[in-house]
Amino acid sequence: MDVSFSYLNACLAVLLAWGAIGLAGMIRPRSLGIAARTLFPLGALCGIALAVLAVLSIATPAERAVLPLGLPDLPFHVRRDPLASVFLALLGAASAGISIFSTGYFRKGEGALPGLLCLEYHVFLASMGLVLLADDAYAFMVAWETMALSSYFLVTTQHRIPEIRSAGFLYLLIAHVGAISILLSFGVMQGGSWQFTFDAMRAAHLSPGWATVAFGLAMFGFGAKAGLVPLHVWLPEAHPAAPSPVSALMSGVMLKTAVYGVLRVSFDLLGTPQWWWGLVALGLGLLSAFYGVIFAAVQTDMKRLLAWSSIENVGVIFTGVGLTIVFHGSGMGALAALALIATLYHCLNHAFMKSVLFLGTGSVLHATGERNLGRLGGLIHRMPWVAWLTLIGVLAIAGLPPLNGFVSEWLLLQAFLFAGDVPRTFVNMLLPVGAAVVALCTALAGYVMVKFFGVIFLGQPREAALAGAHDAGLVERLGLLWLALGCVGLGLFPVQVIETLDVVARDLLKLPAGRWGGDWWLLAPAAARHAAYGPLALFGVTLIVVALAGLGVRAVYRRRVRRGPAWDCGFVRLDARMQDTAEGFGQPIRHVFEPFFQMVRELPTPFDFAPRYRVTVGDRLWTLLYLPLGATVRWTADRVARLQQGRIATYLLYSFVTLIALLALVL
Amino acid sequence: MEVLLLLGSPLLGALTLWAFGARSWAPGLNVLFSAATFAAACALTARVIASGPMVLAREQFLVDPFNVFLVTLTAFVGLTTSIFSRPYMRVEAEHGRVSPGRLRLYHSMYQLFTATMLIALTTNNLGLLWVAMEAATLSTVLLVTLYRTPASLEAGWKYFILCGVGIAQALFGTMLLYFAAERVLGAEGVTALLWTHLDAVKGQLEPTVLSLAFVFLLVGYGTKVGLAPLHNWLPDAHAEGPTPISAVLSGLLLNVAIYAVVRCKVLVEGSLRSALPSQMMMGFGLLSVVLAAFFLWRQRDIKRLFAYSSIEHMGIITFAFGMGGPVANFAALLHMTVHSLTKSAIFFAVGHAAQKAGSQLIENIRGLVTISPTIGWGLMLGSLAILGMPPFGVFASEFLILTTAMKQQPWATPLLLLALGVAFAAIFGKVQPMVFGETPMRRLPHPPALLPVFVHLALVLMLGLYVPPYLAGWYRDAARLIGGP
Amino acid sequence: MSTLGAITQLLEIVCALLAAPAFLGWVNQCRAWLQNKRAPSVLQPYYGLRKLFHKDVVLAENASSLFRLAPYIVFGTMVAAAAIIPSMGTGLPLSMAADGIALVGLLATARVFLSLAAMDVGTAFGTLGARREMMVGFLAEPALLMVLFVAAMISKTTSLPLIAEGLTTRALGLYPSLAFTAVAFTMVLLAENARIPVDNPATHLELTMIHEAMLLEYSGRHLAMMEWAAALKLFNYACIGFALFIPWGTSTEASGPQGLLLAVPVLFAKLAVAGGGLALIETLSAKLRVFRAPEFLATAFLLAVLGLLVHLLLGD
Amino acid sequence: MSPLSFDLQLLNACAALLLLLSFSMLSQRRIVNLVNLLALQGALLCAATLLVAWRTGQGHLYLSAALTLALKVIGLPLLLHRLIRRLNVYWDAEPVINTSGTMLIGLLVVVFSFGLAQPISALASTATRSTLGIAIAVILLSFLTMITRRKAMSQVVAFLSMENGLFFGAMSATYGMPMVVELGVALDVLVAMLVLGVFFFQIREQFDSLDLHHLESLKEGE
Repeated sequence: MDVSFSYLNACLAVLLAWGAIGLAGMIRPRSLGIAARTLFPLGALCGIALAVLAVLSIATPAERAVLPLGLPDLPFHVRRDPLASVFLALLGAASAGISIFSTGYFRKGEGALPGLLCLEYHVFLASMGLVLLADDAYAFMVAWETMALSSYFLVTTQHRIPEIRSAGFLYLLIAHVGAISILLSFGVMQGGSWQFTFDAMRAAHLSPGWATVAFGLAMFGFGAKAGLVPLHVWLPEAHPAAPSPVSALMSGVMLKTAVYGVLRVSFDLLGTPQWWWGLVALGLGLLSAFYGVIFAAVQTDMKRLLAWSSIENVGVIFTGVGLTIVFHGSGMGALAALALIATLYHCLNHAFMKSVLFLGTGSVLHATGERNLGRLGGLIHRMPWVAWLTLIGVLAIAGLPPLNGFVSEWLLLQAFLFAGDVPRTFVNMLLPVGAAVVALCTALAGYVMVKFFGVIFLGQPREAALAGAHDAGLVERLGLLWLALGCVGLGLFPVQVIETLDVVARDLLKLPAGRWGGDWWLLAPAAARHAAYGPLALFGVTLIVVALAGLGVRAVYRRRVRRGPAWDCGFVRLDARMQDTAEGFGQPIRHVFEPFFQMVRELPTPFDFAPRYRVTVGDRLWTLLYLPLGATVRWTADRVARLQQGRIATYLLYSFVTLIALLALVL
Repeated sequence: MEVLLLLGSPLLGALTLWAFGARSWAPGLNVLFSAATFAAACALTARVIASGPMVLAREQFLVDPFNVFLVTLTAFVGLTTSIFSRPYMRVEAEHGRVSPGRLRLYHSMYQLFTATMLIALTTNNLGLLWVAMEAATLSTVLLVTLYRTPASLEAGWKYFILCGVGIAQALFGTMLLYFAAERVLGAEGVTALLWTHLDAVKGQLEPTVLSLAFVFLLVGYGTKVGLAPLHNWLPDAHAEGPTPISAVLSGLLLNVAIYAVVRCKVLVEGSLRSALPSQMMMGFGLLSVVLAAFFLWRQRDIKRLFAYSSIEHMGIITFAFGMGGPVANFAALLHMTVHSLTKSAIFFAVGHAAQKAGSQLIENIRGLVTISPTIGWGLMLGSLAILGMPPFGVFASEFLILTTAMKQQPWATPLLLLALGVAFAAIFGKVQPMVFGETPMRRLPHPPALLPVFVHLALVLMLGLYVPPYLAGWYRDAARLIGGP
Repeated sequence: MSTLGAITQLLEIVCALLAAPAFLGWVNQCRAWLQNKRAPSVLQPYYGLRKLFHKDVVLAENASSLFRLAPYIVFGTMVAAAAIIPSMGTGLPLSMAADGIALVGLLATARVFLSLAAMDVGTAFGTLGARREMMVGFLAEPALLMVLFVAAMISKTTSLPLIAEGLTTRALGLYPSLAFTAVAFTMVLLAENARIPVDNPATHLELTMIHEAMLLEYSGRHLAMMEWAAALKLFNYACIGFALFIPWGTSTEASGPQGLLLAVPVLFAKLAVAGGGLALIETLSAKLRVFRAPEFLATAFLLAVLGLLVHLLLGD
Repeated sequence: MSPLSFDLQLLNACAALLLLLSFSMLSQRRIVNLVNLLALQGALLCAATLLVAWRTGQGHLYLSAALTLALKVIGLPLLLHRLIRRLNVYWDAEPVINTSGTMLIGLLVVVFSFGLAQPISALASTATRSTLGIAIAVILLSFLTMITRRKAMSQVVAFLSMENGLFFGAMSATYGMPMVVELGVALDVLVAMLVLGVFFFQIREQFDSLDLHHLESLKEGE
């Protein structure tokens, strides 16, 4: 192995450092001082280093190396190319913020030992990095499953709670089944060469049928990890169960590895994807986006709400992937690049915004010990830092300009809009409907986020205990700040980001090198005539107007500001319970999209002195798909168990019949 | 010389312990003999590394790449199990579950069992192989019934009868093989059962006879492997015996049986030049995997659970050997190694867990990680390893097997996917609450010595990330030897 | 950036700021006439604003700084939106920086801040209003986006001035897709600006109100900003409608200063007609139950998507 | 077809008798008789071995015959008789399938095994090759007997009868196995019997009976 400097080696060194930091935590596993206060900042430094390395290396050509690990004929191959660099940058930058936050977050006496947490956390990070760098099926699978395993242990940190255990179980089960599917996909792709390196897979020529099988298996496996509907059921369980920094990592970063996997398989390993695969990805993506967002709207648990929102965003990302495949398969290179850029951009965005939000909920959880939206409220007074930083994430994920969420949405809609020339009429008709669904989902995301922020931070505290809530500590704020700044930066300087992503897209889609058009401040995918977006200018104008208005009004009208009780509309007693609950806020969505939900209502009787209306919203897919599946397995198991009767004569009969049958077969 | 030491040490051990097995230092002696055996195995290995395969003692013994690592593995797991059994059996004796007399039987039979397995592995004579296999059954029957509970007697009886009958079929198969070989190798019958000679002339052996012989051999030794539907003795025997015995039964004896099947398969396939033996093995393998996965679902007894898991893994190995070819054979050999290491490690952890809980029922074992992190993590990691989670070695072999299957036998992969999924749900769904969660059990004052568990797991982990070159070389040579379509 | 462009830009902003309350007043006047009532003056909204600006602000005890900031943000976004809609001329320098999609995004920002501010005090009405506003928004926003999409597809650009230009230069004719979207747009306009049938700006009946419920806690200059912003919003929507469906008469780079001079009266004429039309619709229709509002908006959304499909099918 | 020599005729007669014995074991329900039949089977096996030894002049077959005599004609039956007396089990319960049904299946099994032996016999060079089919039939019939029995003791007897069949098969196909193997097998059988003896006492101690339905508690299905 060559040890001279290369970006690849440097990245590997960072991953190694993460591993070492994790192990260092086990030296004194009970010491919070070492594990949390010393090692996590180190991990954050590594994250920053990784992000810097990855960003610097994006435009450089691919590098590869072979590690002295792995199977005898299949040592670990690693390769860094532009696509990997993008995701490495995402991993490094997002994890840096999360690690800083974790420094202050983990406390004594919460579930597992700090040292163990430190180990699992850093192994999780390192394995995600290795997933991105792996260049053979074995290394990929090892990293992939290590990632699942370490995150499983992180999810079950508080394993004494039965719900968390079952969430972890469901998570690992679906992850494992998905992993087997990915593995089988690799089995197809190696194409009889018995070489499991990605190079061999690139060189293998598959018949269209086999290529489709490979894509289908990969889609299933990665979709299970990404939480695509209908494989999403684990996600709203597992993500909330984990400690908040881990939820942030899982939602913000881990889901993106699945996106990376799909991109890697369909564009790199399979060569040229067939266009109609894109429709599959597109359909699943749209379904997930829609399904995720309407379920997010009716959640009452803040972390669960965010988890459903992750499903939505993954759906949007897969919509982009689908578009890319459709365009690429139809030979429309420029549009494919645009769609791919939108996809990658949304991956980056979601990493930052979702991390901010999850970390924000983590701070709230710490301050109040409460995850239920129905018991929160008014925290903006107690926790201004967390509230305002979270607000940035909220606005970003709702897709509002000038923050980052809007940029990727804008790019995606542009890709949809210019799709009119796909040489297939049917697809042409279908795509606008897709754009409509994306638009609907974005609007619904706004709804969800207003609910999220409004119920937690605004209004009056719904419980007396909230008065004692305290703001997040300094390091936690720092972590949040880092990520929120990421949201702002990605929102205000899209051109710089996109120029880099363009390199990646061209590399991945094998398009001729070219330059991204437009000025440094103006985002214009095709030509400024068609569409352009300059967030800096827009933001600047708005800011100036706001400032002018504010200053002007203050300068001219110097009337007093008095404080008084809120107007009670003639009611005598206006208390916090009269505010909308989370259930109440979700009511319109429940009403409009009723067929999608499985609702159990608990109506109070008129004679109840403390009436409480309760509604639980269940996932119809769970009852329609998973419960029957479980029942079938149980039914089969019961039937199979009858074979084992306990009677020795029966067993002998089995042997006898087997013997006779085989002999008859041979004769 | 090394072979003599290898076989002599456990035989001598059996005799010695028959005499002194009830003494307080007998467990130590047991460890000592196992260590001597292991040392001999190491020496043998060193010699094979230095000078290659060899045939010894008037061609009655054979050491080639296929069995040398199995010998070392057997000796190694034998040693670690004896280390584990020392504190384990002491606690059992304290609880009054075994009398000193039975401890004598236990120690002596333990050594004898090791000896028979080693003979079965090293012998070149297919007849002796049969004799050793039968002897292995007999020596373990009494170990299975060590506790003399009704359930253990029942298990022992089923074990005895089913394996006895099964292995009788194998004898008939061996006889048919001899019959076919005699026609080629001459009537004197001195060499006609020697595997090396048979292998040399396998192309001339009569296909009709060999195909019949293979059916008998497969059904016979397959019973010992635990292939469905011949597996019925296995869960009972594994669950009711003392845990160290479960560990060696699952980890070693099944390997030896599958070794016997594969040795025979090589000859038959060479003669038949058809895919019939392969197809039979694949069929048995798949059936075992699928049935075992569903059986796992209903288990309430922890040792039974892992016994069924052994059936599942034997099914995978058989399936892989059935597919044949360098990759699948390689994977199957690797799987044999890692399965035996992992499964014995699990049984060690399970043994301690059941001892602490005072019950083998899964519902009575809760929150192990709270009362003893080592047992809890040992069981958790072991289960994850056996379920094929990387970076453990089981994953490495399953990786190769599944990818090969996807290419060569795509029809089988949906079944494998189903079975692995169901098995994962079943085992992990039961292990998780045992390891995690609240517990009614008291926290242990002292951490139990679980060195063997973690040594095994470390080895399995290593095999997932790095296979030593000479080991890989043996696997490759053996895979070539086993051949396949 | 040409001088003419800069002048147009400034003129548009100033015009919007000044004319928006008047437009609101005009609509109210028309409605009163149509309902056989004595009409208030067109200038009534100005009086209202002036009065409000001169009053003390009474803040709820619970109000946070978000509550005080929101009026300015809402106002600012509305002004920014006005700056990118080609109400008079198409040579707007700022419209380079924000196209139709960004416009929808701006409007959404305003809505989100309005709703958040409404939730801030924590009264039953505020949250109720916020919830209903978001309910209206989540359907109106994609519908508006789809309307823009149709126009964008026809003229192959999402930039509003270019759309307007493109549509001006096209031959006059019947465009079924535009007809669909025009209906959809009108419905969105009604819903978004809290007009009948979705909301009634004239009442404070808690069972039905949306927009007013959110403003319940505002007073003094904050309320003034909010009211002004609401007027701006109506004005903006009207101008979007003009740009998309009756773009004739707006000045272009080519038409020079004369064009701009001509464009001002044309705009006022359009506004006068549109205000009358709006008042007519409001008079003729009845207020819907709040829970029927989603159906109303879903129809709008559907119509917009249909327009899109019709465009793709017929290719016009 | 030339008439067979006398010794071969004798041998064939032995084989036929063996088959008959297997059938009678299949139908026999008295355990004492079953053991006697087993001893008789052993004796016939011994006689057949002697015949072959005499005919082929192979020394080790004499030894094999002696082993059979010692172990299967005298040793094991004696042991079993003692056990029967000690454990007081004389009758097996009603068989799982009724006797005529079992016989019918047995008949089918015999036809099947003759068919099975056909290709092998055609290849064999030994004079005794025609009896191979009978050996297979004995093995399978003993198997069937084991399946249909409900008492541990009768199962064991059937198991031993299966061993006899194996030996007979080995002899008729190849004039016996190599000496090492035969010795090993004999040792195994002996040990197996000892183990079984121990077993019987343990089972009886636990269950007060050798009835197999006590041994049906370890199972999966309900």
